[in-house]
Amino acid sequence: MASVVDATCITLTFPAGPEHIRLARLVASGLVAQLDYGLDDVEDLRIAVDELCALVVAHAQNNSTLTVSFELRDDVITVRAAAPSAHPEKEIEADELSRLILLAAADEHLLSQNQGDVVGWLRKQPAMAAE
Amino acid sequence: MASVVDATCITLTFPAGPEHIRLARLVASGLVAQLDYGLDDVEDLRIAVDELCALVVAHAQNNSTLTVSFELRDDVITVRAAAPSAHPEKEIEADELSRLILLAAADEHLLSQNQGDVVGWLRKQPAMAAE
Amino acid sequence: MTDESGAFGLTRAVEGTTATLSLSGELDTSAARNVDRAVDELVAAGAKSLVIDLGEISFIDSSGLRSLIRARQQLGDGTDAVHLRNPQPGTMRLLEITGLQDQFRLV
Amino acid sequence: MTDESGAFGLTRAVEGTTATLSLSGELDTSAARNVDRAVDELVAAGAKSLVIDLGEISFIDSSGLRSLIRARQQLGDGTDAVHLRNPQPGTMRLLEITGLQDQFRLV
Ligand SMILES: Nc1ncnc2c1ncn2[C@@H]1O[C@H](COP(=O)(O)OP(=O)(O)O)[C@@H](O)[C@H]1O
Ligand SMILES: Nc1ncnc2c1ncn2[C@@H]1O[C@H](COP(=O)(O)OP(=O)(O)O)[C@@H](O)[C@H]1O
Repeated sequence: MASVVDATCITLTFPAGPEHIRLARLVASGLVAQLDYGLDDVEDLRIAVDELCALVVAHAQNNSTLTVSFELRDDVITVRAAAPSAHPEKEIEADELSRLILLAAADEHLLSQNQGDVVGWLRKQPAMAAE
Repeated sequence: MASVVDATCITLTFPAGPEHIRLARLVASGLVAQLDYGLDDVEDLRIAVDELCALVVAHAQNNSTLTVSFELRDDVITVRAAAPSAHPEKEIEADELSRLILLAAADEHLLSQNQGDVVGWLRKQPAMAAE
Repeated sequence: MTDESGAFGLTRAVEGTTATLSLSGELDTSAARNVDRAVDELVAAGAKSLVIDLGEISFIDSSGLRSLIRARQQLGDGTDAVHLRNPQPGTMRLLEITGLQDQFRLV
Repeated sequence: MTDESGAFGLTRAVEGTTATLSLSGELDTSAARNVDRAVDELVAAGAKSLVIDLGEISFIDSSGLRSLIRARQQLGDGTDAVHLRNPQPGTMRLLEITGLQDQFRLV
């Protein structure tokens, strides 16, 4: 599994509300379960995906749909979460707690408005990839 | 949760190969984890979703994408799995083992070709809904 | 299945003006609402201090942390108003990452 | 995580012409290929009878059952060629649903 070259893309969509964010955590951990991710890396990915989805959901229109796309290339995972924005004109940023958690749990993350959607993005690589 | 009236729709897409079918099982069990599903119902749903996806994957084009849609209305779950068909003209049916398992684990199931896609569908209701 | 689903659970106990809230499973945005509601009810019923037992929490995110902060505020924001009991390594890590570990009394 | 991921595992042991294949985790289409390959290698190495230990299997589907049937065929299809050890309730249920429980010796 460590030598996969093409990206594997998995997409999950669900109503943009807090009740289903655990599905995104489940898919995230299921996705890396057979890779070189240690327990700590899996937990970091779960929390990062959770924060990303929660941020997007917080700025999403009522009754809209959240789309979470996972892309896996070798053991690097990128996650994009997007939903129609409740206020497309407003600048948005992660609050302090979410920002600190994403900084610690992901290698890179972004949050922005894009063509009417609120979009979150992150990249995560296992800490002990060479193991 | 037992009185949800509108349907909740969750969609999962992944490369149409055997390696990722466990993600569909994960989402299936995650989805009903907070409903009136007993352990046996959850296991039946997992095996039914697994067989459905495996059947569709077996008839899907190489390098195509499988789309698994879960619809939850009260505690009835319907699952539709579809992918571009490798042989759209051919009649397909589940082999005997899969058929027997789907008969036992789901309340109803269908497998067919539809506009170039191979499509599987099932409906499942918890055995002890009134519990 | 219990481990896999990580379903959130909450139980309360009251002794005089001290209430104990025992949480289990995954404390995410969805579950945090239940914590907020329970805290409000305990305060309305006269609780002056609160012990939140985190020993069975398998996951907590920023929403969960916000509920802990909110609980302290509802109880008057005193340093002794809220005690966190038995936080597990993952919870401790999140408290450290966010600089909150000094703002709560850990028991 | 081990329980949640249900990753498939396979170990072999050989004693004379009897081989034991111990399986764990989720035996689905993806994992069944590994079983088929292991059976072929054991047969090529001279195994005449096979014990398949299912005690740690947490999930099996029709692909897993097909691998069991295929193993018996590879070993000459004798009723004594393949023994299934310690099938759990879920596995037993699937053997019953499919009418296969009489086609294997359970030990
Ligand atoms: N966000 C979290 N909330 C609650 N528990 C967690 C969280 N992340 C990890 N854990 C749990 O805490 C334990 C240690 O995880 P972790 O924080 O990654 O360790 P470390 O502090 O060594 O990096 C694990 O058993 C894990 O299940
Ligand atoms: N397809 C399966 N493969 C392997 N184990 C299973 C499967 N389905 C259920 N199990 C396990 O077997 C046990 C009994 O499940 P089940 O077959 O639903 O019981 P029952 O025979 O009482 O209906 C459970 O612990 C479950 O985890």
